[in-house]
Amino acid sequence: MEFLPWLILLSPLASAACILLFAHRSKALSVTLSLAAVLTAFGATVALLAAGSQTVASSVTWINLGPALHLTIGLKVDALTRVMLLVVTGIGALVHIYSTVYMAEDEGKSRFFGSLSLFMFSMLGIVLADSLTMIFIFWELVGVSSFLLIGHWFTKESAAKAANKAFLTNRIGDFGFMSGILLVWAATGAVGFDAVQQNMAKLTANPALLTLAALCLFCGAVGKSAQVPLHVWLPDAMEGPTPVSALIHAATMVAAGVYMLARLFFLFAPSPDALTVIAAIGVVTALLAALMATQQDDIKRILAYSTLSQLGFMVAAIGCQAPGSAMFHLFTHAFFKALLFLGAGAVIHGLHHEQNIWKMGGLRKTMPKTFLTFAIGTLALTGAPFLAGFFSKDAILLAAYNKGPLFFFPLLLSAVLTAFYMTRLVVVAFFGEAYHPTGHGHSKDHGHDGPAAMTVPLLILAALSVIAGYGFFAEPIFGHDLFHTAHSLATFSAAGVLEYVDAPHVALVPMLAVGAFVLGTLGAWMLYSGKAKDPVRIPLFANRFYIDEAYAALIAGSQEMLASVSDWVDRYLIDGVLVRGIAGLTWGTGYALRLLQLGNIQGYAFIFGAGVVVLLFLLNK
Amino acid sequence: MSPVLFWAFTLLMLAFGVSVILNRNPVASALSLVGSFLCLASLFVGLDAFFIGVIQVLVYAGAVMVLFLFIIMLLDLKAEQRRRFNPIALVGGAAVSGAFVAFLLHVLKSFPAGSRAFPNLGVERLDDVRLVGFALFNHFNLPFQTVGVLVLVASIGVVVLSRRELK
Amino acid sequence: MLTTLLLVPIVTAIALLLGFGNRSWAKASALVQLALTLFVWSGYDQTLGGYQFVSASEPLFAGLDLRFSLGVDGLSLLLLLLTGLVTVAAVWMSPKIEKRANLFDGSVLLISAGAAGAFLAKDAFFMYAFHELALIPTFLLIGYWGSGERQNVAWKVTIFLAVGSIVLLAGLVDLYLAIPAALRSFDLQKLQEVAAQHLIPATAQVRPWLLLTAGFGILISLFPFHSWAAPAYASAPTPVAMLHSGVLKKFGLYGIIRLVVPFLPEAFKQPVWGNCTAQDLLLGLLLCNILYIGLVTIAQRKLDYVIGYSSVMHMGYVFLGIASMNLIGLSGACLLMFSHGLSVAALFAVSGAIREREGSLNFERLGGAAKAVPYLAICFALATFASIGLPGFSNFASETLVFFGGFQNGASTFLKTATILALWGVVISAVYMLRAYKAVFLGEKTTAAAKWTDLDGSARFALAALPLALLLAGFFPQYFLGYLKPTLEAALR
Amino acid sequence: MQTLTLNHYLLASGLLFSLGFAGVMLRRNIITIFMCLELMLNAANLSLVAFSRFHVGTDGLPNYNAQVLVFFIITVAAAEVAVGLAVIVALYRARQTTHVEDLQSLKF
Amino acid sequence: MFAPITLEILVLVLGFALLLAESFSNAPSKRALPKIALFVLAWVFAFSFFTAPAPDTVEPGSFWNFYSASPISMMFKRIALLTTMGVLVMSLDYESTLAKFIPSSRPGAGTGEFYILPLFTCAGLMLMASATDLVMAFAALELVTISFYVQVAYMRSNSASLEAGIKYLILGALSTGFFVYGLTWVFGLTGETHFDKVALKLAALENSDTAILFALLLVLVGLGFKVAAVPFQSWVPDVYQGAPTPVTAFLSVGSKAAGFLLLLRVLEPFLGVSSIQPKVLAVLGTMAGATLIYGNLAALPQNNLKRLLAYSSIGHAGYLLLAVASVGATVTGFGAVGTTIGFYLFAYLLMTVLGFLVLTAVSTQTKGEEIQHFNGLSKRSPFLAFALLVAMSSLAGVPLTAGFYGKFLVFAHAVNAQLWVLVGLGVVTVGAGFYYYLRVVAAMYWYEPTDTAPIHVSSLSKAVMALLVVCIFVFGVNPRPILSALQGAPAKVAAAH
Repeated sequence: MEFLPWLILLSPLASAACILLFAHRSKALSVTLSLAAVLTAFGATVALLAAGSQTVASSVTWINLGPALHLTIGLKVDALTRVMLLVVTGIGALVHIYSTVYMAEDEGKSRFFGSLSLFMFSMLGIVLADSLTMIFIFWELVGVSSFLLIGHWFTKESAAKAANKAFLTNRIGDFGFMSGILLVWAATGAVGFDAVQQNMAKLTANPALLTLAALCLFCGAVGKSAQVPLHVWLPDAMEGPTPVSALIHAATMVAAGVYMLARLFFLFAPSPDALTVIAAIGVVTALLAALMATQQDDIKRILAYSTLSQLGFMVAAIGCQAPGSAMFHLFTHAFFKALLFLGAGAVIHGLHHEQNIWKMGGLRKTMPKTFLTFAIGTLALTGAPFLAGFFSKDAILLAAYNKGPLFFFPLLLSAVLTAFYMTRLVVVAFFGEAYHPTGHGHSKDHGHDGPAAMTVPLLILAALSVIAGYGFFAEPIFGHDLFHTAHSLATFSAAGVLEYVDAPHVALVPMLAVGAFVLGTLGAWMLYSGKAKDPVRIPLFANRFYIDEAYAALIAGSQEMLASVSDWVDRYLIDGVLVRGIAGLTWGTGYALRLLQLGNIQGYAFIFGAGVVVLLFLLNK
Repeated sequence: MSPVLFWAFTLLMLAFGVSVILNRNPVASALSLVGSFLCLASLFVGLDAFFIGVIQVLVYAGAVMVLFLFIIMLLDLKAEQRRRFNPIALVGGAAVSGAFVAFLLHVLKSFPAGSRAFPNLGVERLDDVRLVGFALFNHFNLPFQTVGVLVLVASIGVVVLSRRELK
Repeated sequence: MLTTLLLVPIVTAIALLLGFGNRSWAKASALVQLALTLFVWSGYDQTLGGYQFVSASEPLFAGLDLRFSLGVDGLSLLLLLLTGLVTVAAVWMSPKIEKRANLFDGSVLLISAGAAGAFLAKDAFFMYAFHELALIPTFLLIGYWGSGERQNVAWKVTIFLAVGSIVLLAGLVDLYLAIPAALRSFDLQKLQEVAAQHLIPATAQVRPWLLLTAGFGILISLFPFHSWAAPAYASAPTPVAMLHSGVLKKFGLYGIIRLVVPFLPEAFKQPVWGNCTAQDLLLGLLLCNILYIGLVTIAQRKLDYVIGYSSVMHMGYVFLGIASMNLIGLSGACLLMFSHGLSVAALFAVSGAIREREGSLNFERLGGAAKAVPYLAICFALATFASIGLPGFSNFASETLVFFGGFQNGASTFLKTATILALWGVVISAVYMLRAYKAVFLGEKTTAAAKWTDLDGSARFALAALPLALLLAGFFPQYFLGYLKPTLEAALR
Repeated sequence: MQTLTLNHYLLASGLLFSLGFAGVMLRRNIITIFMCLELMLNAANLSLVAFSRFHVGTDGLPNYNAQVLVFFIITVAAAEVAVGLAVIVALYRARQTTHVEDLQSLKF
Repeated sequence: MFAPITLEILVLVLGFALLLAESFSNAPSKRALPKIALFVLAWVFAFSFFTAPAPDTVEPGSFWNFYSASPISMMFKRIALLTTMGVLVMSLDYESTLAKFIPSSRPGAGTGEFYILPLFTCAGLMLMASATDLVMAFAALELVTISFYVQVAYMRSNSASLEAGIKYLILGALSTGFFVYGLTWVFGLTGETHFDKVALKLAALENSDTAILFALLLVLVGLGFKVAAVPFQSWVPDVYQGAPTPVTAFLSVGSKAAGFLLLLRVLEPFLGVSSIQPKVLAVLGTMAGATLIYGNLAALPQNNLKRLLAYSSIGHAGYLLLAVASVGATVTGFGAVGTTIGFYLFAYLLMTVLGFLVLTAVSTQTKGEEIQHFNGLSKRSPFLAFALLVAMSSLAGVPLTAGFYGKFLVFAHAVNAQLWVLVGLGVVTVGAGFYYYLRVVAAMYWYEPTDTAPIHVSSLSKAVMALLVVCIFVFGVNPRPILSALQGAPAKVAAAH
């Protein structure tokens, strides 16, 4: 039993190491290794699921400095872990398979699969982690693998930039995360989840410190899950190959923030202020991202903003004391968003790297399988009744409703917009006439469905997008308790124990949700059906509220300016005035002193005599 | 020694000293120097150091002065022509010398033994040459030998430095 | 054993300087040095701890316990390993020398020998003395084979370090004299025992503390004594930059842990200026190292300067570990010395290789090199990741320890604040290192870069050993910490 | 006039010494400078003899150690003058000058 | 076992013998003279390790009243002997230059005394090292001084040499005047000339502090001149530059060494007077600081190596004075100040002689003493360059060379005496020192030579250089032999604090 988690964790690492050290010259070998690793992990996950729902834990020492500090690399498998494990290995396996085709011609294929394995290792590490330090370790590592994968086509300036941006933005979040870990450790003396939970009394005794620590930890999630204000990296991350976007920037890595919040919910729960901030950030992200999505033309970017928006939902759910709902949405979202990205990848692949939806059109006919699956994914995302997204989004809206109208209505609006922009995408790209640069006729090769290795994953994911929301499918995976919490709110009892209470079920909420779906879908259909170019132009949304520009200005104005000032200070004040000044003063003194040496005997005699007199004076002072 | 004689010889000695400095002609300076040294020898005699006084006359007035004059003549040195004192050097030199004298006065003033008169000698007649000789050749033998070597070195030096090229 | 270890590079260097042999001698010497180091490492009994392989001469001064004595404990062993690894890489990564190659190789070996001697010495005096063995070779190497304003830089670094050493010497003597006369000794082992008795009154600790910190600080490029470092590394020939920044600079930190920490612990709590304690002073300076130098690094537009300044910046973290004055922080500091040494050496190795190919390290002239020189790119990437503290590399483990050290029970508010601010430095270092990496290896390929040839032959192994060692230590830090712990516990006793 | 004290002699000697010293600083002719140096040495001799007379020993004799020293000083001074004048002769042969301001080629 | 004074007698006899041999021989070359001298001096040096100690009781009239055979004296005698040998070796290399400036019909004529005079100087230095009496000190000092006058001005058709000679002569005589006047006062205050008796009398004197200080200062002037302490240093650069190079080396080492030993001997009685001790130390400290600054900083802009070494010699006097100024502090564990000074000077001997040997060899061939004449020396003559590199490193105080131990001990004493201002100045001047010493190294190793012909050096010089290099390193690691030779028995000077 205990070896299974280790097998899950280490098989991708072994694959990555082998590819880096030995196999990087052979593409086929690299692919095989990587695929074998991810399938092993998936198999082990299934085996773990089959083995029952008890908690499995095991650890090895990483750093042991006696009583002062003992850090372990420990694995813990509980209900929450199982959900994530299945999502990560399952979708991971599908994306691996899909990538064998998608990346077939790429010269950096070995590197790609190596990085993918590294990512699997890091992501699984987050999932399996049993302590703050360990989660942080893998937190950083997913950042690296994400960096490598976004920058896969590194000769493209934009890809290289996007990779750096993603990494740095995450680093800012990680700064907060690490600060939070330090605060928690300083207060409780522990970093293991269980140990911290046992010592929570020490933290709750100081509410201000608790809130500070919680918010610091939340920063990590803000970075990784691309919440406002650190959301800017995710759209740019679409520079990476599409399978990467599907796996990392839609289904798994970006969800890690939510997973972490859920995992550490015991730490957030006692701090209502922290929860409110979290909910607010989630709501703002959901709404802003949805607004931005409505005006994007790049198929992947639309999906990216959609991801942002959905992550906002999940974070908001945490803030609304519904971690179960957040996880539930994470679970369903992983399937349909992966599906959408892979579908978009199929489109891009079929259209020879065309990503502008206005240059697509009519794909419904040329790529039927892709269209079908994409449509299912869209419906699931937009919250069409009886598909996966409907159930999970409903749970979140319910939690927000209970939190207050300030949280509920923006989320509802976001739901409307979700339906709106997704329908816009489908209508423009898949319906209507095929785009031709000259305005008429069909291009010779206007898309086709990919080979089986591409379509089969799509079909599997489409099926999952339909059924993932139903209890018969989700409950065995979640386990009864966790699945149950999806429809409940968490409170912190007087005894200091986390409890889940069933949320008062308001019938209005699902009705409003359906209404939102209908409103958004119909609105978009009517607005965009048959249009060859965008009838609406809202520069504010199209330009993402100018946040990137503001950041660029901010960085130029603060960091770059500070850097130049520091450089100037270092060059001219410290090195120039201080160092060279002292050196010059010394040299100058020497130069002046040698002038005493006039070469004249009488002068020397005078110096001699004056010296005698001065010394006499000093002696008689 | 009677104070009168002391003051007379002292003032004369200092006057000759000033003359050494002020004379432009080296010959005159040299002769003034002899004068000064003769007065000095008298002061030595006044201090019951007869032998040293005699030596002073013999060595300085007799030998050293001749040497000086000889060289001056040999090199045919003229008086300094229009070579006035450099005013800066004058002021500086005077200031330094003046300060030195001032310090000296300060020292003398606070020197308790200085205001005492000379004690009387315990003997009637000083067998001064014998006593000096005894000290020199007996007790001070080693330094004396050393000074002998010194004189040898000096004579080698003089020979080396002033010999003419061997044609 | 240790004498042999020390003599191998010295004798080889002398042979080279006298005109015998060629570079393969230097390579052989470096390998033997590393092999002997590993042999000593394997022979060191970790369970026993303390100094082992000790050899000592008679006292060199009558009435003074000053001996030529060698010995290793866990800390020196780790740094010796660092020296061995970096020396091998440095010799192999040395550029092709046209003129007077033997002088070059001999001087490089002397630098390595100086560092090894400093870490091997079990006597404070010789620890100090061996460090300066590197001074003149560095002067010659930078001045003759350097790049850029090589002569100015050679002057600057030499005089800076000479002044630092002499301040250090004054501090050393002051510390020595602060010990009660009967117990005075230069023997580090005996000093350790003396220090444990805490015989120096708290107020008397401040002056030696200041002198030693300033002296070592100059050698370590502690703010504001840092201005020699970046230009020196930028101008120095590759192996010099590697050895100097990777190994030699660690001497100062090593010295602080050997002398300041055990002897002057009270000084950290003593006021030096108004209410400002020595610890506060050190924290202020190291924050300048981290944040201010970090910003300066961001402004650099040349690869060698970026690496050079980054090396200055990272010293701040080691100081932070030391300033926390607890086992966690010090363990982190020691491990970071090792990690930073390896990573910065690897960075300089690659940047030197690029300079050899391009002749310039200006960002404007570089770009997209990863296609042409993937091996160098990977090594540089690994070293970059290590240097910005990514998990898996031991830099991360050490920095984590340093941060935890800053938050341990009893840490002052300023220490905690400083730790958080230092944490921000991690972001800064990512900014400039990734920018540098992108500027050189990613993006559009420049025409020049397209013609470069990748590293090949045995140099690949020599270079790869550095990041691999980092990974090893990153995955299994406990193995190394086990060696360090007895030493540090003794220092903190 | 009061009785003569040690200070009288010391003052005379000191003044002579200062005179010589001033001469060294002021005169430009090397030969004259030498004369001034002789003045200084002789000033010291005067003090010595005075001290010799002042420190009468238990045997009632002046302290002859000082007079021996004076004897040495006179010898040394003579030797110095001899060597000095030899150098001056050599200098005059080489440079036709005995003035110090002509000797300024070595400086700074 | 020999009576210690045998050493001086042997040296003097050697001098006389060679003098006679020189006058009666018709050999055109005088090169045999220094070789014989070297051979004999080497034996004398060896004998110096087999001398009998001083008798316990000293009879009146015995030379032991003037003469000390303490370990430190013996060590300084050896320093004098070694320096002389080094100078003789240098003189051999210098012959061609020397002959050029001595007008004569035959080559080599007139050079004989150049090899013989150092022997008398050496005897003077050895006597000075043993002097325990003011009169003796004066006689030996003047023997040394007068022989130096002759040697400095030896190249009598070289105007620089003559100019240096005149300057040295006049200023030297001036300092002698002050010294003698000071001796007068010391005698006047105490009625004694032996240092020990002077010490006893001085300690018993009352109300005479001003006069004691006056006397001390006048003596200090004379000795300060010898050791090149500011403000009595002004002769040093000019004389060093103008004098024949071997003489410069001799002045730099021998004169300074004997001067410092005498300085310690003279100071001892005065420091015994507790009421003036702080003032004396303060003045010594001031002189040390001024000397450090002047010597080291004024050396920075020098381009002539000989002149540079002259300033450096002033600088080293500063470090030594720093040690002297620290004698007031209590026991340190670093040995006495006298030991420190002895070791420092021994190290200084090694490195300075080595430096001047190379300078002589190079300047004879390149016809110049500027630093630029050393450009690319490492290519022309790697061995010479390496030797000079070692000498310069040692002078700069790089560890593991003998010069470093000297600095280490000096700083140790200064720190112990809490002379922080001076330590601070020391830090600055060490930095400056690195600059100007390494300028020579930079010239040799960084720059290209204008002429690539190798520099010819006699095998004797080469052997001596190699020996000196080895010694610098050996004593740089293990100073024990020198230190124990200096400390051999509880030396009196060693107890100067």
